Amino acid sequence: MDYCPHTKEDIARMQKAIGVKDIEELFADIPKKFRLKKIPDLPGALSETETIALMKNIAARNFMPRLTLTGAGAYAHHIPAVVSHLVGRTEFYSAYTPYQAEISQGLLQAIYEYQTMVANLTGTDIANASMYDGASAMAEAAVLCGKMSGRGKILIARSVHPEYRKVAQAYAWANSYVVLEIPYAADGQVDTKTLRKEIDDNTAAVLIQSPNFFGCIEDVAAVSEAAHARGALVISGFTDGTSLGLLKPAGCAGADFVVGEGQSFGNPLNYGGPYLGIFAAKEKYLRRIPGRLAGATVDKNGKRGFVLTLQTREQHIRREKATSNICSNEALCALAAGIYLAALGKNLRKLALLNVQKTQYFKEKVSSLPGWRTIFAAPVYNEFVVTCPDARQANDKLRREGIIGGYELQNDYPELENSLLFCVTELISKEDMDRVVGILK
Amino acid sequence: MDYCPHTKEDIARMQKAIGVKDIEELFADIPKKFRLKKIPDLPGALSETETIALMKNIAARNFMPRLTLTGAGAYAHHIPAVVSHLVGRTEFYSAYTPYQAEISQGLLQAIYEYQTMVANLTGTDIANASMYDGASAMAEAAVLCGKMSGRGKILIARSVHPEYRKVAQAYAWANSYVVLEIPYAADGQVDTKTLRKEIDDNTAAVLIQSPNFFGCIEDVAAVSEAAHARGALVISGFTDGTSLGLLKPAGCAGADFVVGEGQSFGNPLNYGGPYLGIFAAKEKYLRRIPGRLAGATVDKNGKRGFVLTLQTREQHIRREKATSNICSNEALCALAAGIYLAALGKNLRKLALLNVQKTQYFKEKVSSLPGWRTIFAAPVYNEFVVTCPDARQANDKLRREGIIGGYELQNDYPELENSLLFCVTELISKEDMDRVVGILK
Amino acid sequence: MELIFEISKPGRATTDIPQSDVPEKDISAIIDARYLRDELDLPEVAEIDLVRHYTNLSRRNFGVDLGFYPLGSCTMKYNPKINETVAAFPEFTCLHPYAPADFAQGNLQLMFSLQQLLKNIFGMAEFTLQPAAGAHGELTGVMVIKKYYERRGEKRGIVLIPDTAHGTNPASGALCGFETVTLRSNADGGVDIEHLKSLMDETVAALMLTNPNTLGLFERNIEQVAQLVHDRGGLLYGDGANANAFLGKTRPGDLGFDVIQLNLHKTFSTPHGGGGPGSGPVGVGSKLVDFLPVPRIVKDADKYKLSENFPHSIGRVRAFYGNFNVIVKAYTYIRSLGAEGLTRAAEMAVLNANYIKEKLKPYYDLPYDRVCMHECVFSGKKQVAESGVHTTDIAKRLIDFGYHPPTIYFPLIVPEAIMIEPTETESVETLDQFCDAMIAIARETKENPQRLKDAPFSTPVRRLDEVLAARKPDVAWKKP
Amino acid sequence: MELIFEISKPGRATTDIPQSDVPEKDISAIIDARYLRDELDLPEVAEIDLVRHYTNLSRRNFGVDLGFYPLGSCTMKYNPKINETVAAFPEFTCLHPYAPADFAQGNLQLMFSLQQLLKNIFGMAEFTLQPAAGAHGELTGVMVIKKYYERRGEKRGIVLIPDTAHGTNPASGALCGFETVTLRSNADGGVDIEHLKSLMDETVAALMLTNPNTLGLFERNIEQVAQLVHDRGGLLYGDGANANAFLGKTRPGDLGFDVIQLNLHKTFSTPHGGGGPGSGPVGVGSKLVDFLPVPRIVKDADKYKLSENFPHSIGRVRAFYGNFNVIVKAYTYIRSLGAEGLTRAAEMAVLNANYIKEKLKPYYDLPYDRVCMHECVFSGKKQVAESGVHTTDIAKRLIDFGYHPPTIYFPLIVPEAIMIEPTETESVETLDQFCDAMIAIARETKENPQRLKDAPFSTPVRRLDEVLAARKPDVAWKKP
Ligand SMILES: Cc1ncc(COP(=O)(O)O)c(C=O)c1O
Ligand SMILES: Cc1ncc(COP(=O)(O)O)c(C=O)c1O
Repeated sequence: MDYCPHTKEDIARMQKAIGVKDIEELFADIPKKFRLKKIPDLPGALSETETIALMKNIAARNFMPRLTLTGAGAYAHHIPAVVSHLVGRTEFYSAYTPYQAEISQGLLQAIYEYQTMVANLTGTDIANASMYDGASAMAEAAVLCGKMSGRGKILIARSVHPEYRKVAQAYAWANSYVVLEIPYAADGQVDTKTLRKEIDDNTAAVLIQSPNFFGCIEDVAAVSEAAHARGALVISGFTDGTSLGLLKPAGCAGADFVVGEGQSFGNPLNYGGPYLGIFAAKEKYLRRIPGRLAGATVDKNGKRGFVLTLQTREQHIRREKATSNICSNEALCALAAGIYLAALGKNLRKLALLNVQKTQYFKEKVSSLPGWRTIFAAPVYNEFVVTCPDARQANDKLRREGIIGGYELQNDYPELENSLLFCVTELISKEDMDRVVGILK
Repeated sequence: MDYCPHTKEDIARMQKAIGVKDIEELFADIPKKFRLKKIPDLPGALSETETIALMKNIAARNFMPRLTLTGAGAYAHHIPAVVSHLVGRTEFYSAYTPYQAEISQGLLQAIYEYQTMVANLTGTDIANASMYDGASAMAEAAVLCGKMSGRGKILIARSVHPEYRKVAQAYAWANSYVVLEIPYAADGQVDTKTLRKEIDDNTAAVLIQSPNFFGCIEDVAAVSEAAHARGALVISGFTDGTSLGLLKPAGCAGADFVVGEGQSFGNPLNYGGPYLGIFAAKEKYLRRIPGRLAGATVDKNGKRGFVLTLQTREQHIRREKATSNICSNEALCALAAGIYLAALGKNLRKLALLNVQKTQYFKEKVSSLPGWRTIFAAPVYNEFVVTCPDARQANDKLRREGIIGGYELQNDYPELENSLLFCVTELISKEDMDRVVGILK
Repeated sequence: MELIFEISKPGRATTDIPQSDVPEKDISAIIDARYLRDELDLPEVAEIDLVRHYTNLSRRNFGVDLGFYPLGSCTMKYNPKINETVAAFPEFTCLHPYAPADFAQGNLQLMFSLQQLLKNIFGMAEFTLQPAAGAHGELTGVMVIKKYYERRGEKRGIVLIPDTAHGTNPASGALCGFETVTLRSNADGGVDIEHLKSLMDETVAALMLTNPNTLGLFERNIEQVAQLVHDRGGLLYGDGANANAFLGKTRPGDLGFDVIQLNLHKTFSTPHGGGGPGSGPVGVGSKLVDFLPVPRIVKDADKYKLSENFPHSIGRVRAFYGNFNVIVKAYTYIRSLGAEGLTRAAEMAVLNANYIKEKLKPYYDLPYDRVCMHECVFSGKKQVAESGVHTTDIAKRLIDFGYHPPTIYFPLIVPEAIMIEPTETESVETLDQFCDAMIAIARETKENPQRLKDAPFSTPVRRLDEVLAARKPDVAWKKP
Repeated sequence: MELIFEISKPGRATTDIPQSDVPEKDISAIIDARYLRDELDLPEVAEIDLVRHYTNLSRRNFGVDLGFYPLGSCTMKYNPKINETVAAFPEFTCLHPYAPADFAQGNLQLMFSLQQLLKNIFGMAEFTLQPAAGAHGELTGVMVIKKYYERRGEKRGIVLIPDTAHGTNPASGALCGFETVTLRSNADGGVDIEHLKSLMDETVAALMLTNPNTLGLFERNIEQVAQLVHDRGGLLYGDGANANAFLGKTRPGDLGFDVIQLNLHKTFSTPHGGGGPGSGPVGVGSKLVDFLPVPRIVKDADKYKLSENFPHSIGRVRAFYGNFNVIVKAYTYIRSLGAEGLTRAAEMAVLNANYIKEKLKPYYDLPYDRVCMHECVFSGKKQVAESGVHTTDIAKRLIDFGYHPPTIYFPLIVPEAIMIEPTETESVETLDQFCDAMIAIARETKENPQRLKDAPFSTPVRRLDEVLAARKPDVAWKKP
């Protein structure tokens, strides 16, 4: 299969119009010695029927879990049917970035609405049109704080998602910033005592996550107070956006930047991507934040319309002075998130409550198994840590029943041996939980 | 869940505008004694999450076959990916019948194009916008022939799909026509000798199917000659439209009406429906054929446009004089068929050839099994009959391997004991066939 | 827009065909050349052009997902997307109708359960899901009636049809060999009881009644009507296309109907697909159960299977079991709403219709001024008299305001009829905006009638010449 | 159109939440009230209104499925629908990224295989699929370069960037702490070799070259360029956003590139989604393999697994493994086309661009008149001189002809640039019609320049005030 509509006659006619006898002539600029005869070792073309068969075969090598009890940055939530039906409108998905505003009002308005929802949800003033994912959003925020402040140190809570920390580390390294990890306290929250000690006048930003990687809700206000006292900025992350239906957003607790993963808002798990980097900030950073922004304006008749705005911030104008290089983002995931949030509306709160209730139920059940106990006292949203006699073995038991168990913490936290991070969303029924506890018994 | 956007305040405001205090007042015309308190024994409302869970559960009670070797009126063909993407455009599927032409040009043009493709494909001059399915299309054609001719007898080949015959029988009975079955000859085609004998001046129509239920290609020309000699009309059916990519269409062999099942053209198996009744005819029947017709015309500026036309034929104008009562048809299936045919274009011939080649391969393989033999000598398209030692047992073997085997003919044709009707389409690979033969060994 | 044939070019195709993996034989050795076709005249287009063609066609079409669609009698409610999602499960779409019953327990259970739900909702003894649309259900229902009398050895040749009935009703009667006799409506829009009395005798097989009727009015004398029909040995047939009006409020079975057909694609919210597929289940009272089409689904312990073993059945009205995929959507819909949801749907549908009726009454002639059910019928005769503007013109002008026009010129007993069915899924804001448009048009009728006659202005084509289309029919494109 | 907030009404919602099936506890007993939010300000809309809102929004947007979209540098080819179908398989969409490797063998095999295919197509030693877009790939690639020198203990602070480069190139350099120095182009549109010689020394870490560059021109002196860079110990970075031009014709690895990033969403035909998600795999030569991000997929017998065990890795640039669902589409695309199909794609892309170039040359200034690759760049300066009409005006006017405008004002070295990339999926008929429109506009420029300045006329809004938007930014709606 190929998708070129050219017939032999078309090609002949076009060659004539161009004045060449052979298409090869058009590639004459490629030095002969580098010209390829044929791509080596590439399988031959397939018809559509064959392609489908091939891909079904590959898909069949996956095993579809009966239950997924891992969250840890990616969440199995119900996606309202409207989302895929609307995101699937080809006018949306077959468009490029809306550079030409007049024929891109659909996307531009949808993004403007998304930005508004995100700002409201995170308790900030503004949000951009998206970043790649939660981790890179956090890393970019950290770099931005460094560039804005001229300070060279970044503090990051050890209770932040391990992969997010690694990404922040890489971005910081590339910009020669020093990254320091702040331990967690016994209750699972960031250790504010150590934090206070480590913040100094060279600290650009403090990075935390709430609920943090252990599921524990952080005291963002306390962290913010400590940071702001030394002129450092606060970047607060989240990984499951549905928590914002219930929890006080970091923007209302003093964070300067709220960044996070928007996958929970209507985007499928997709084995890790595409996801949605949420980036929100206080008004005063409007002209500094990375990524695209849709803005309202008027047309020549005074009618409301939308454009990409403040592109002067962007690399294609500032070039070497840019503080971010992001160009393509995750527009379609942002569209899905906007639709999701509009679909739930205030029911997002009910959803979040349901997540909490179910998680409490499971937490109690599982921690009453012999040898199992929760280790952190801080309140949690829909994830929690338990320590058990043998984490690997427990997960293996579940795996044999087709269940993805808890996230095993010991790789990232050697101090948390035999600890599992479980996640319970609205998709897990009481019956499911009882069965899981039965299996683990 | 319900889908009414009415808030309490809305309802209050509307009641006031209408001048009622309670919605119940609006139902006052229903005599009290018949008023229902609550629908009995109906399960309660479900949220979307719960509905999905329920329906997944029901779906999981089906078993997805690894291979389907039954055709018999419903065919597993590859459906090009474009079909569902385009048929899924909500402007198409959330519309009603295009009564208001100016805002329905999309569907009207698509149907006009479909009608043209069907007329070309069947070797006729005209086609309607669709009937319910192949069986009812054939039955309506038979009734129409009776009404047009004033004759009371309908001949139907025993080699026509048994269910199609039953439908024709029911429609004919309702109109007091006599139906006579014409047997098949030893080669699997209709027995033209008997046919010639039975056709008389009271015969309205002869109904055949080609390829017939046994997969055998009928000699439509011979049947037409015999029928026309006595002033009877010929209705020729088909069940797998892809055969038209290769076989001479009945319209080119003398049939007056070509009717059939269009499911093969881009419509999924769907456990038997919705399917697509194809109804095509010679030009002279234009004002008599049932169903809707899209026609070209011009707008007030002379620009080409499309409308539903010749609706005077239809029941909402002729009412009691109508020769058909069809109103809603299978528009979306017709749209799918149009897209399918446009997607394949001349490749429909290649597809048909591939079906023939594969079927020949399997036919030879399976009939060389000990005790297995084909019984009809007439050429076949993608279905054929084999007789074997124990048809039920053979199918059971396949069933245990997750394979839907051949259609067991003995229920409908007691004379064809232990005979199976197999179907092989492009979706069955050589490897599959070899495996099946291995299982049957 | 160009036709797909006009963008066709030899050598192009969207879908390619796999190479054969079996040894290829010469086709003429398999099939005699006289059975093979010569040319194959289909469009040849690349995928990009195919996709653009149909996508752009779709954009020239109006659906309920774009805006208000108050097409009377058609119940163009919004169809929830979850139904589409569920109906697309491969377990539902990929199974062959002749799959062994073990492979299809989910499907059979679903159909069986839907029949149960419909029985409860409508108070009938049994249902068949076989008919493919409302009219197909009518035909099936009338066949059942015919069979009933055949079995009883009674010769009854007449079916009574009210003058408000949908055209498919007389046609269905006619298609079963019945003579159809028109029953008049009274001044109230209900059955003229005296006329019914005069017509109803032992030659009448059935009265086909739509209730609420196509004026949107509930038959107040339904008890008497049923009595009159039954007293003379007749059967009462119910056209259930308007069932959306009374879900949870009353049941046809309780009202005395012996047979009803439903339009699942209206009442139970399966999208109409631009003209179909629909689904027209038929429900019957206990004395007619034996005559329902085969196969029927029977439950044996906790297994479901199909049975043809009903000797008095009318037989079949189509191949296989019905428009299964539509049935999946209807089932999903009913289960999501539950009893309260269905009742609320009927209530809001009726509330919406009465709201529109009250708001437009001052501007358009309302021939039957009583509480309506799910739809209301105006007449454009005031506008005709005032300025020669017809209902068509009003309808076409509404398009420019962004609405699909109501049903027009139906029912036939209302001159210049405008039949508005808002359905329950529309908000009061939408109704207000629509009424504003209707009122603006009423004003425009007086101030600028020509503008209405020239409408629509906002569509890809202007008003189309339907007379030309019928006079010189062009229903298939021919190469120039 | 109204905003979703403007149609919101308290009490409405599209999606309802199931009742709890576990005992409910008082929330304040679980989470301290100071952690709970007060209000939740989200739109409240019924499903019908939500669906209409977004459906109507979509209809105010132009996509490649509607028509020609020659947006230079963006490779807006038609994206086959089969890719969407495959990517929607639940096995691909429903798996958690931390699913045990046994559960994810299909996914891991697919990613591993895609890396193999890319290695063969581009002649690189290894690939990572982690980056989420082209610029993200650039960043990753530059990090790899930085790490390489760090490991070698070399201090090189400069990255050379041609003046034709895409803005993300210098930004990526800057974001890794490099100073970026601009390299001039010569009169031919290629690298100014003398300038390169003068800049290239031991302080230069890399030259970031786009080839073919953003003028659509292949770097004829690529061998010499590579030599110059490598001779001074530098690395040659390739921005592969334009890879569509040379598939099957040459390989960056053979040309001397040490690192390249690809834009799968361009070259390998995954739809761009109105701005993403994309996917920006990075390929490296053998000496850079160790620095690629983790995790990497390793094959162990016939099992695949993820490994973090690469101590010299730069670490991670995002969570998890990449935009997996985009990767599925690209893999499907490559497998459908095979080697010949990819080569034909490049050939037809180049043929199409040259065809447009030749047809429009008489009407628009062509600053570099040589054979182009997949795109051609005109300048609107003739039109500016003649009648004060700018490239923006030409672009806006094209909209009225039914086309998406080309990329404008880029590359920066061409004044009033008009950068046209037709891609291989467009037919000659489409190109002819587009050229006719461009020619008509060139004529209109002389005859009626004001019409261009007032364009577009056919859009839901007229020309928008971008200056106002930037001066008084309004990026989030506030309740009035
Ligand atoms: C009252 C009434 N009865 C019957 C029908 C016929 O239904 P269908 O179009 O599904 O055949 C309709 C449809 O318009 C109708 O409105
Ligand atoms: C030449 C070139 N390089 C890099 C990029 C950046 O790619 P992305 O938008 O995927 O980040 C682009 C995209 O426009 C480009 O055209």
